[in-house]
Amino acid sequence: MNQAAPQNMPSSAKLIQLMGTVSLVCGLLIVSTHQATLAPIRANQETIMRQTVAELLPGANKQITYGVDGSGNLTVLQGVDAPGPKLFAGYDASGKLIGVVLEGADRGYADVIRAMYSYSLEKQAIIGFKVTELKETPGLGDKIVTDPKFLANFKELDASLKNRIVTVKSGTKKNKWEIDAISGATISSRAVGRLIDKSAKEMIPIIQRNRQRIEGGN
Amino acid sequence: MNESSLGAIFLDSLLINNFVLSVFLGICPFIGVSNKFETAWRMGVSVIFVILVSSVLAFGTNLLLINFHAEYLRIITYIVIIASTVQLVEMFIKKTSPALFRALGIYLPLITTNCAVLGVALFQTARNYSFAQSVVFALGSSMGFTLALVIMAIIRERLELSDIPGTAKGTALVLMIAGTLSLAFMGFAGMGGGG
Amino acid sequence: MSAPSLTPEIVLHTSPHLHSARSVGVIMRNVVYAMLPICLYGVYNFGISVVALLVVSTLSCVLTEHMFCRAAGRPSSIKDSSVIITGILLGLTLPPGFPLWMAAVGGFVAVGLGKMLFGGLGFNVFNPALVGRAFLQAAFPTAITTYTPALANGRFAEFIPTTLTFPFAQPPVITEWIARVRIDAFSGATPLTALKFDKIGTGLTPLFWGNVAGSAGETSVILILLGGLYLVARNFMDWRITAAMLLSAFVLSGVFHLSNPAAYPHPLFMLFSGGLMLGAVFMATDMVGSPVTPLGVWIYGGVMGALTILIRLLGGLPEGVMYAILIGNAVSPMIDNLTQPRVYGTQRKTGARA
Amino acid sequence: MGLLSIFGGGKRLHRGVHVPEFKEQTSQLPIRRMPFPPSMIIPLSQHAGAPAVSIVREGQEVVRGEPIAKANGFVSVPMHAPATGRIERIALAPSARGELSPAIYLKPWPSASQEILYGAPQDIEHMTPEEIVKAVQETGVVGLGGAAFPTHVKMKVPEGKKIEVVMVNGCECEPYLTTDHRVMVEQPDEVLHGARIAMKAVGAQRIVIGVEDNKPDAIENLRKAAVPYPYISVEPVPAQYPQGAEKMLIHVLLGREVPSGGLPSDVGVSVFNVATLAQIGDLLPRHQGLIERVVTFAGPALKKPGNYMAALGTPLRFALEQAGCTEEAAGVILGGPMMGPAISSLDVPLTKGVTGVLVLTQKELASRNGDILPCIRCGACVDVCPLHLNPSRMGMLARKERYEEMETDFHLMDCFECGCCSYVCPSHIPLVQHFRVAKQMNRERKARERAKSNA
Amino acid sequence: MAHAHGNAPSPSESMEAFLNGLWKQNPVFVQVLGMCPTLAVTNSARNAAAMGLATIFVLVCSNTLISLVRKLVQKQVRIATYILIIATFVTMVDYIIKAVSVDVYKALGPFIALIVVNCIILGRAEAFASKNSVGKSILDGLGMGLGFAIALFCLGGVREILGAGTLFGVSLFGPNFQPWVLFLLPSGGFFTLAGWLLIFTWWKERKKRMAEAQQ
Repeated sequence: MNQAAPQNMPSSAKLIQLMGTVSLVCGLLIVSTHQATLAPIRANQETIMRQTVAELLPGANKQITYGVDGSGNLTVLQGVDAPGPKLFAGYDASGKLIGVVLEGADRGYADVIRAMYSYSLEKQAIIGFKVTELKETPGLGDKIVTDPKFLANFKELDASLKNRIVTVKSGTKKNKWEIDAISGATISSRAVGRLIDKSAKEMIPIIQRNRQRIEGGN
Repeated sequence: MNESSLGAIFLDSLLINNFVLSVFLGICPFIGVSNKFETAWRMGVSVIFVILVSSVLAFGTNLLLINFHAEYLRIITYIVIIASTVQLVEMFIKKTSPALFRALGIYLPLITTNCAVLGVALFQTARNYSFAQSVVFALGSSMGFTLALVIMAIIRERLELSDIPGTAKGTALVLMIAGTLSLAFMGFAGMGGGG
Repeated sequence: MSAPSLTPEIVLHTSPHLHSARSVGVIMRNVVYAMLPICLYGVYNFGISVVALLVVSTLSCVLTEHMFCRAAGRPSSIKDSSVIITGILLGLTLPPGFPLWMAAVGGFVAVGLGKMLFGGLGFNVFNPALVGRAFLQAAFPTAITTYTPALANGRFAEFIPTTLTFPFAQPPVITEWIARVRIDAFSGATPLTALKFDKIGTGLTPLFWGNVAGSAGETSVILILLGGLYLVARNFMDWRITAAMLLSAFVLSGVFHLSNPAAYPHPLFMLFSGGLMLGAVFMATDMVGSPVTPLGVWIYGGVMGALTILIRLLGGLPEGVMYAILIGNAVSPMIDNLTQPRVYGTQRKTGARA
Repeated sequence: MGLLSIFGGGKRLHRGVHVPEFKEQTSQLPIRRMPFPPSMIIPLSQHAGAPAVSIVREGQEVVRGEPIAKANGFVSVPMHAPATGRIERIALAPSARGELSPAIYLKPWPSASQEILYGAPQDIEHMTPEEIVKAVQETGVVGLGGAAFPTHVKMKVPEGKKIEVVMVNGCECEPYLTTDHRVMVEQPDEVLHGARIAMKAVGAQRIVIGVEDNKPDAIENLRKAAVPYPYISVEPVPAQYPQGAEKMLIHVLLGREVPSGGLPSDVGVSVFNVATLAQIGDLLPRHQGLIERVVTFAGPALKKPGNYMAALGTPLRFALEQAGCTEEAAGVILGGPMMGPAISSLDVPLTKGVTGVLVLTQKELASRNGDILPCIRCGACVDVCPLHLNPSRMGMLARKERYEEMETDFHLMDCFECGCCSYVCPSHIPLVQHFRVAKQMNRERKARERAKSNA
Repeated sequence: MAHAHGNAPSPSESMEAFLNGLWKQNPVFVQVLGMCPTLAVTNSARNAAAMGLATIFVLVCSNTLISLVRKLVQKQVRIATYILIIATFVTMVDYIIKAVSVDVYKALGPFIALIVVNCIILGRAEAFASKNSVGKSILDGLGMGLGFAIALFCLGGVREILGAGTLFGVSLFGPNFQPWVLFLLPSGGFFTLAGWLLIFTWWKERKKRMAEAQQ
């Protein structure tokens, strides 16, 4: 590079300086936005979670979120954005445990279906169910969200774990641990059965083991 | 961690949730570069290459970001990574295979604004894919992009010999064909899934 | 005796001066004839609803083509009868009680989107009838999977309730109606659905004759085969595509069956059930959407047969023929380009650039 | 495409079409002589190559068989007087293609005999190949199968090539035509003699005669005549159009493929038409010139169809009167219906390349007059194309005037316009015509480019 | 052209810069740019509107900032700077949406982040903001952004009305309406956009024909 650089050719230092300034401004903007929105975002997520839990456990006005670690021990969590499996325990005004809300996921027709369901320790049954994430075919697979007949399955679904929770063909439900499928949305209905079965098998023993702690609310 | 098997991820990103036909990523090059098979094929190959490299880089970067609790810089770092990957790939190809470089021509720099590349990086992060899963996902989705692009290019070459009504010529017809292809690809839904 | 004076405009044609009798109109009309027995059987099987369905789908297709031609300011092309085939095929692939207004929509989409926007006969990429059906499948997934029993009581006296649904309204639920008219324990499922979701098999004999639930015209294997044989005998159909498609479907489902007879049905069941036979004989062989090269047609059929089985056995849907053929149509230009025959006396294939 | 064709095997043409033959009208009728017309027109260009140069003047009297024009170079042949009479004038005359070309007008003496008086015997047994080639040129014989390519040029083996086989083409696959058929039935010895002369000229070791199996009498007669010659074999081949195309015949009989743009000599073969060889076998020993040939007159509009030995130069109008042309005639075709050109004037003469004259009625012509529809990609044309071309795609390219692509990517120049694709096309697309136009356009474009680069 | 007038553009010129994007050079219907978000997030009017607003925000902000620094930025690092600036605003809008509504955030998913590679934004930065005054750049951003948003709304509206029988979640035809599910699916996005393009072309052709007929 012996030749004199053309006049309009700025030095590298100047370029770096410019880029540095721009990056600085950009970084400032991003960080300040991030800081400003941190609280509302967390609040939003918590509100949604609270609403969902309240919906699945009617009458629950106090909630505790537990995190579950690898060996099945519980820790009380403050926020909802910690990774790993979680339990949401709901208590009535008198502090009595109504039930526990659990999460499950399994592959449906188009993509993974995520859902939450509530478990009553007393009844050893599932007493509520809500889909939280769904990309199934509108008008067909998404009936698992809206179909009242399907949702009626979860008023009291036996989860004593003596029998596998399973989805059966539409109109042939005979036992309390069976889920009556929606005709025309068999795959999505089955995914629901599987996601509950899988999650229940994993989490309910943990709940039972820690029953006293959960009931005590600490 | 995401539990999906590698095979399911590959099938899903290649056919079921094809980037172009069902996720709507990379539509601009899909419409713009699909009028000749030759160019479409070259574009496709370069995209596969760039997506693979940038996916690997993005995976590493994301680990760093999480480590430093700087997730808010994700978008900005990813786009920088992609822009530099394209540059690097361009230089690399220029050095190692000038013939390929000439063949790819202007398509390489164009890839920077191909949202499929950024899409792969963002999706793999959002879905918590492991390294192997990320690579398979990048491979599947970029091949899916190329597949759609090449099919469309050959159909369009054929349509050059047809008497398309004037009103339908151009983008509208491409979109119509894409819509029909998307309908046809719906047949793959549910494959590799719960069954 | 003197030689006549010749009128120049007649003689100025160039060679060849002979022409085979096989013209587009003749081919298309004969395909319609070959489909008539299937239509009649559909009517016998499911009653007057099928008459209405076929009439509406065909009329809708014909009117759409006529309209588009008028709008483009060129002579109507309905004379070549190809649009009638589209209409009948569309009707045959729909459930017997499919709401008529939806069938009309299907006809419009089939011909408008699947054919006329590409420039009409010969230029379309996809089989128009299947474009229409795929559209309907995606638009009205419930209606198109609502099947009614074959040989129901009083099928010639009343329409299936869903048939006469008011335009743009939802079809009524017909569970009770089915309970009233059924003559055997009908579960509302086609043999394929019954197998996929409930693991209930159906015997090969009823499938062969066709008195099972299913789309209006795809149930009778024997009539479809006879129609195909007629067309093959008269050289109006490319038997190679049908053969390749059925063969690959048979072999692939056979491999599945042998690997796990409990999970996967007998290959003959796969051939006889659903729309595979109708698709392989009347839709996959649609000349416009298939390759022209001798090797290409075999690959094309093979791809479609394999895809059908893969979608049926591994995918989320009970039936995959429609999607398999549409994908076949989409890749057919590619197959065509890849299988150009070697030109006599050269090492190079046509289409290959120097 | 029949079911059996996938099993291949056997000597047969797998492509091509089964055209109705219509040969029964004339195939059993012996060759008859046609009387001299009151006036004859002998075009100087009846063959491929440079036109002959007239060596007579107006008013000169000539004897039947006497040379009246000399060859202009090697790829050219002389002309001989078809009848004894007087040269009226040397002027332009209409030709079958429609344009005017120079011709000699000859008025035969009213009492002229059809006996040939001109010529002298020559000893061909002791001729060298070069001498044979020269002698053949002097007879003025050209390919009588329709191509009218000077036969002596074919007999001259190109530098560096070696010919092993003389192939005799007795297929005559065009419908209606029975010229070659009658020649083989009636003149088997002349055919074999000509073939042996050709074999000697090109230095081949054997002779293969290919005859379509719909002419059993021809095969029988040829076989009988070939008994003394162990190196001659008569091979029946299944009747299929265009079996008579030389590339096809070579492929079916010898399993060799003539390279694209090449000649049969590239695979060691020389191909001659039976009628050509019969003329050589007949004329060469007597050193005479070609002045007449067998022409099939056929078609539903003729009352006296048949094979006529007609003097070259006989105007078509006179010939048709002789054959009993009726008022129903709606089109006249020179040659076969698949490749022959239709003519618009009856004032053109019979020339060396005319194998037949077809007079068709409205009914036959109507069969191909359907509406032209878009290609429905049925693939029939691809299935029948004997050269494995893709007429469907080329037709579509031609519609969009992408002629150059047709040549560079789809081997347009290999097409020999047999007409199979047009024959089977259910959409009535005039494919062959498209290809002719495309070839012409490409030729013109190349000429323009050459002119430009030279300028 | 802008420099001739200095930094204070005449009202008519500003208006033109604004209307240009809205109609004559509509990014979606005329320039066929930014197809990915156009198709991906328009299965409901609400999502379409949210995406439109987000894009307007990013477009206006980035146009403003880029126009401000246009004289400082050297040619060599031009694109890099622009991308940095755009990515910044996209990150901001990402967090803001997350803070405002989780539902919308979930529905739009990664497509908010993908605004970065929306060619409209980089295109305007390069073609307009880097050459024009701040005022005009803001107007241009607003016009283009609105044009984009309107196009999104045209698609989202049609898709929601046909696909669900509702608009912004409000039922339009009563419970008996048969929704055309197809329009909520990806293929419906392709078909709807193709339909709009067909209508536009047809209308333009008609106008041309009528103008020719008048002459």
